[in-house]
Amino acid sequence: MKDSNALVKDNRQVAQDTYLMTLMCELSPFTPGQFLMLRLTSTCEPFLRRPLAILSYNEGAVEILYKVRGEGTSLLAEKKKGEELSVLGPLGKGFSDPRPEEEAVYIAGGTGLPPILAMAERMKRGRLIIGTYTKDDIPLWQRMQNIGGVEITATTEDGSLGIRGVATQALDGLLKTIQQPCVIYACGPTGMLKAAASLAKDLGARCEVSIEERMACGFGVCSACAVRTTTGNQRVCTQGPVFDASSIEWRQ
Amino acid sequence: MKDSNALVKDNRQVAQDTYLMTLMCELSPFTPGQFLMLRLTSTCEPFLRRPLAILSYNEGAVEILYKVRGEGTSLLAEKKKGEELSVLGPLGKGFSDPRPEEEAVYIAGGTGLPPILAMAERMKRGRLIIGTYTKDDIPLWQRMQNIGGVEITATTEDGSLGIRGVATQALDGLLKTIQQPCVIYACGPTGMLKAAASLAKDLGARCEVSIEERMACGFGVCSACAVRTTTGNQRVCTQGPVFDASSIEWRQ
Amino acid sequence: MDISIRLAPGLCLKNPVLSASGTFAYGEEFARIFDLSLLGGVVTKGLSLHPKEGNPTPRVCETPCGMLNAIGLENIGADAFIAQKLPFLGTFDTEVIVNFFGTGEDEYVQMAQKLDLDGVSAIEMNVSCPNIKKGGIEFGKDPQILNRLVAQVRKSTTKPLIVKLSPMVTHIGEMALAAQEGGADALTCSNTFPAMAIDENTCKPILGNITGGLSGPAIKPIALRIVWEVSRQVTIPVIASGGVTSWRDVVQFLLAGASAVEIGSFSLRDPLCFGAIIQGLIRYMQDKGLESITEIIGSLKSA
Amino acid sequence: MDISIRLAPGLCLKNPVLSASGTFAYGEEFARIFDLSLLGGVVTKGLSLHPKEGNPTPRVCETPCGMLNAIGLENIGADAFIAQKLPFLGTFDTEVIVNFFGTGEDEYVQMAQKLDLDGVSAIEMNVSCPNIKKGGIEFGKDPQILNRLVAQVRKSTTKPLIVKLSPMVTHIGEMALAAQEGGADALTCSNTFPAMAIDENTCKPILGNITGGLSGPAIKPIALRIVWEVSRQVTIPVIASGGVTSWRDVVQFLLAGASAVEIGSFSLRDPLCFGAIIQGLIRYMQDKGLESITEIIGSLKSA
Ligand SMILES: Cc1cc2nc3c(=O)[nH]c(=O)nc-3n(C[C@H](O)[C@H](O)[C@H](O)COP(=O)(O)OP(=O)(O)OC[C@H]3O[C@@H](n4cnc5c(N)ncnc54)[C@H](O)[C@@H]3O)c2cc1C
Ligand SMILES: Cc1cc2nc3c(=O)[nH]c(=O)nc-3n(C[C@H](O)[C@H](O)[C@H](O)COP(=O)(O)OP(=O)(O)OC[C@H]3O[C@@H](n4cnc5c(N)ncnc54)[C@H](O)[C@@H]3O)c2cc1C
Ligand SMILES: Cc1cc2nc3c(=O)[nH]c(=O)nc-3n(C[C@H](O)[C@H](O)[C@H](O)COP(=O)(O)O)c2cc1C
Ligand SMILES: Cc1cc2nc3c(=O)[nH]c(=O)nc-3n(C[C@H](O)[C@H](O)[C@H](O)COP(=O)(O)O)c2cc1C
Ligand code: FES
Ligand code: FES
Repeated sequence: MKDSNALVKDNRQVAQDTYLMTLMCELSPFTPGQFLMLRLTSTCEPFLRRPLAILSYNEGAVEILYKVRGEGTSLLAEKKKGEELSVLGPLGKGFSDPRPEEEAVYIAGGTGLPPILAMAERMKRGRLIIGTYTKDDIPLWQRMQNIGGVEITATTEDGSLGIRGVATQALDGLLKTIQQPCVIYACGPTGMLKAAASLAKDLGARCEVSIEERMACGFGVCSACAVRTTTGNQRVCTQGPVFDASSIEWRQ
Repeated sequence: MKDSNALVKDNRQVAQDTYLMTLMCELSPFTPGQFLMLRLTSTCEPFLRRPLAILSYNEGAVEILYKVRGEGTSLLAEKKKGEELSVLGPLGKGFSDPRPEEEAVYIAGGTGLPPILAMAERMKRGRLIIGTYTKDDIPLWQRMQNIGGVEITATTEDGSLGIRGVATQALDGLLKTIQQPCVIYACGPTGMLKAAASLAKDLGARCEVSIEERMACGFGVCSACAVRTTTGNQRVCTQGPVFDASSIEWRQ
Repeated sequence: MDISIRLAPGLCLKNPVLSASGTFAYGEEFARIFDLSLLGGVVTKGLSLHPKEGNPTPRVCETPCGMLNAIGLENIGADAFIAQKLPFLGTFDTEVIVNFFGTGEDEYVQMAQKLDLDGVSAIEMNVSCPNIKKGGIEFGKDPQILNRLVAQVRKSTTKPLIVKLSPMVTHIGEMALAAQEGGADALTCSNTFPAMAIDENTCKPILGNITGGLSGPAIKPIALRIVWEVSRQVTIPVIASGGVTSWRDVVQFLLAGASAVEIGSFSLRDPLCFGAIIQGLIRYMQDKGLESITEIIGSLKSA
Repeated sequence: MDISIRLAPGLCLKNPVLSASGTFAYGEEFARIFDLSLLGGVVTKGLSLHPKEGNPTPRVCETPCGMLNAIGLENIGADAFIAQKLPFLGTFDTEVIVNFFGTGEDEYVQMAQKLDLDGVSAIEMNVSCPNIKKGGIEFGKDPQILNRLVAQVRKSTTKPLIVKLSPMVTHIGEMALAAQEGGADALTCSNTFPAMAIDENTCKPILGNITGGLSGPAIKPIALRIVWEVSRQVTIPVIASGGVTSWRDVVQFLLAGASAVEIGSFSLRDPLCFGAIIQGLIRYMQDKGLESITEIIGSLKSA
């Protein structure tokens, strides 16, 4: 972890409310699933940094892919080339590599795509399911197609692209077709993670989930980001955000 | 008074810590001494607007001349062409014109220059004294020379330009040389205004001073900007900032 | 859609958005930039029996997401208000809520009597003032003193009586109940927080009065908690005050239990905010399919 | 130039800048990014006799120039701290101040006894916790209860005892005196302000715990007033806590009467702030030609 000044190199809309930003800064090597804490202004408003997953890092250029939700991400979307941001990271624990004998299945819902795509781009093998509400919500569609060795399936709830329905239905179908041992990598809404965890359990497959929780510090000092696990509370920011799905005690 | 969106057209340094900004917005005609309240950000930080005198207004272009003092003026100095600001104004009461028989004497200290220069540029007659600590603190020196009909005197405390000393010493000297009735227009530190008022009184000359006070609203509703006068408290923002010097009850 | 709200017998606001005391003077300046009739009501600058000069300057200063003020309750006095300002306010189709204070029980009572006039819709008592007889402790800081004061004022007026509480107390619920039992028709929660600012260069306080009251968005989270706590303890309506800047804030305060909302400091920064906030509130109700604003009030769901 | 400050017999800080409880965990994470020896002292997360799980999430939320937290005092418990964390903190050349709390007088006393150890420089009592025996009223909200609690703890330890006050009380000076008379060596002014946040879309509180504590720059003006008020009433040193973000804030708190300053929320945003703040303070003293930090403390001039 390091606190660096990053320069915005590029910031462009790539889907409905979704932007891809390239920042120039020196990071240590990252594992997909790891994230950054971004400080958006030099005044104290907004006060907290925002956690965003690392999509890629290459020769001083880090990519983040984010959806505009509130004040922070709106400010981020307004940043122009040449503006400065402070960046803390890489933070947290990322995904573990699939074992040689395992088929990798990646599943992303909504804003869960960045760490999943990072993982698929790193491994260059396996199958990726991306689920959104509609076609316009899917960013970087062409780029996904271009990952050699990864088969892409889209699901949309309105049926405007790929399979009509939710991503976990497609996951269920896909898993039935795979003969060898699987490892599932999931990031997205809690309901999706829970469903993926349950499918994996039924199948006896490994499943790693990347969990989102409100954070204040992102480096383990404030206890904001607790998640209940079979071994008690863990910190999403340092002991996660990636957890073995079987260790999570899902809420409700 | 109107709340308008203004676009920054130009923003450049013109002296030590001092900037000239041109904003594009529609204002009603102004009287020198009147001011604007500028909102610097779209977030609530900094919270209050900042009062700045109108230097000029011409066909949708308004000029302000400001010195960087704290957070607000620092933010202002960082604004780039094309950025937006919200502008409330013109506010307050400006200087009254000199009577035909009166010789106009303008005196400005430090950041008091904008309303004084605006007045000199409007009247195009009289004599202007600008006092600063050193030569590098004087903005728009060439522009002042170019006002036809106005004689310019500079005083600097370190003697690096014009007369060594403070502006009111020069005023004293100047007044002694003028035979006809005078009206003095003053803006600057309280000590300077008080001294100018006292010289005017001795001479039986009219003197109008533009007073600075911390403001919150700038349009008369919060009572922040009280100044003691012979007729009780007055509001600098609506009943001033220009007052007849003889009505002010100077502090200390 | 019905966005009107009844605060007391004879006091019905056409919408829940009010100005706040001390940031709206007596309405004349704002009337030059928008039609005051769009407001649920106007709350005037706090008045006393005699004109008051207020504190030495500087009287305001900026703080992170907020401001301090130590105006010192400067006002033109009740008589001048009644003669010069009240008739003008009467020309608008809005409720006129007159804020007032006193330095002793007597002055509060006399003010209430004086303001028992046509054209005054309600009176709002500011109790964040020191009780000189009781050695300077604020009326708003002791439940017994407050209860007694409210009861005296209640007897002295036929107008709806709103009591504006001081927030900086150990048990705000006790103060609220004391005011309710004294006969208040509604409560305003709440006034500014005692605070201060220092200039590290001059090594002096920034305000002429040394301390001042903190207001603005900075205090909104505390004001929201106070409204939520108080509205669950009293049966009378609560008016929120503290840091409102948007229709979102208005909805949040209504959810917490407020029946109306005052906008103070933010209207110094953005004098045209009132109309936009009322429009935003209407749009919110349309989006949520709500028929009446009363459906929002106190309807906070559990976490 | 001397920037060290003596807070109590046996407690001397090399400089007046401390971490705050709950924003520094037990020091390990920060130790990875800077040398803790540069700090005047480390204040640990609040500890209890047994480990505590804390509140449901969300536990934090952002507010204008500040944040709310409702962590619910999650901690690893005294034994685990002593075994696993204290030895590590002992490897730095800085004072180790252990923050703790209890749900009853017994637990406070037992904690004080347990922490009477080598390697603990001082203990900081958090009294913003409900006293279950007294029907849930916070220890920090009643001067008698506070005085008794402090006196009990005082008897149970040989360590310097710092009492951290709750700010949301009617008479903070009374609370401060109650703690001093109970035997506190120093006071921390103060903890967070009870507050809340609501999501107007879901109509629910944002925090799992409904309410939380407000901290950050938003509260600085109130904290500054509290430090000023308290330090003029007590004879023991005051440690400031609330909204510090810069060396300017540190100087302002010292001028108001604080002897040291804790930096909490801002270090979540800017974990490397400590060094810069200490450097800024040194530069300020050079510019003003000051020899000793004690020349600043309480030296506020009149307005
Ligand atoms: C480890 C981690 C990695 C993330 N990676 C990405 C990413 O790559 N791309 C992306 O678009 N988003 C990502 N998020 C979510 C992102 O952090 C939030 O969308 C963002 O903080 C919202 O900020 P805001 O100011 O726009 O919204 P706010 O106005 O603060 O809140 C809007 C909504 O966003 C959600 N939110 C707010 N703060 C957080 C938070 N700290 N963590 C999670 N959710 C929050 C809440 O549901 C809230 O209702 C990640 C979150 C975590 C914890
Ligand atoms: C009617 C009027 C017209 C003005 N015109 C000009 C102008 O044309 N050019 C110019 O450079 N300055 C002008 N000023 C002063 C200018 O408003 C302040 O310098 C500015 O507000 C400081 O803001 P800041 O955030 O940079 O400083 P802050 O950090 O807020 O404060 C820095 C210092 O500036 C002074 N200051 C702060 N706020 C005010 C205020 N509202 N009024 C007066 N002084 C303040 C204080 O002495 C303070 O110590 C004018 C002031 C008034 C009242
Ligand atoms: C400049 C100023 C003057 C005020 N004067 C009064 C007053 O005279 N009487 C009163 O009851 N409250 C007064 N207040 C408090 C406001 O009415 C309001 O309760 C407080 O500012 C919190 O709301 P806000 O955050 O929306 O400003 C004043 C506030 C400000 C900022
Ligand atoms: C996330 C968080 C956790 C906290 N935990 C504790 C705690 O365990 N014990 C305590 O006495 N104070 C706790 N506090 C209060 C801080 O120590 C500090 O007094 C307060 O936040 C005000 O200072 P600040 O504005 O610098 O953060 C906590 C604050 C935060 C933000
Ligand atoms: S966000 Fe602070 S501990 Fe995880
Ligand atoms: S600044 Fe508000 S009345 Fe003058």
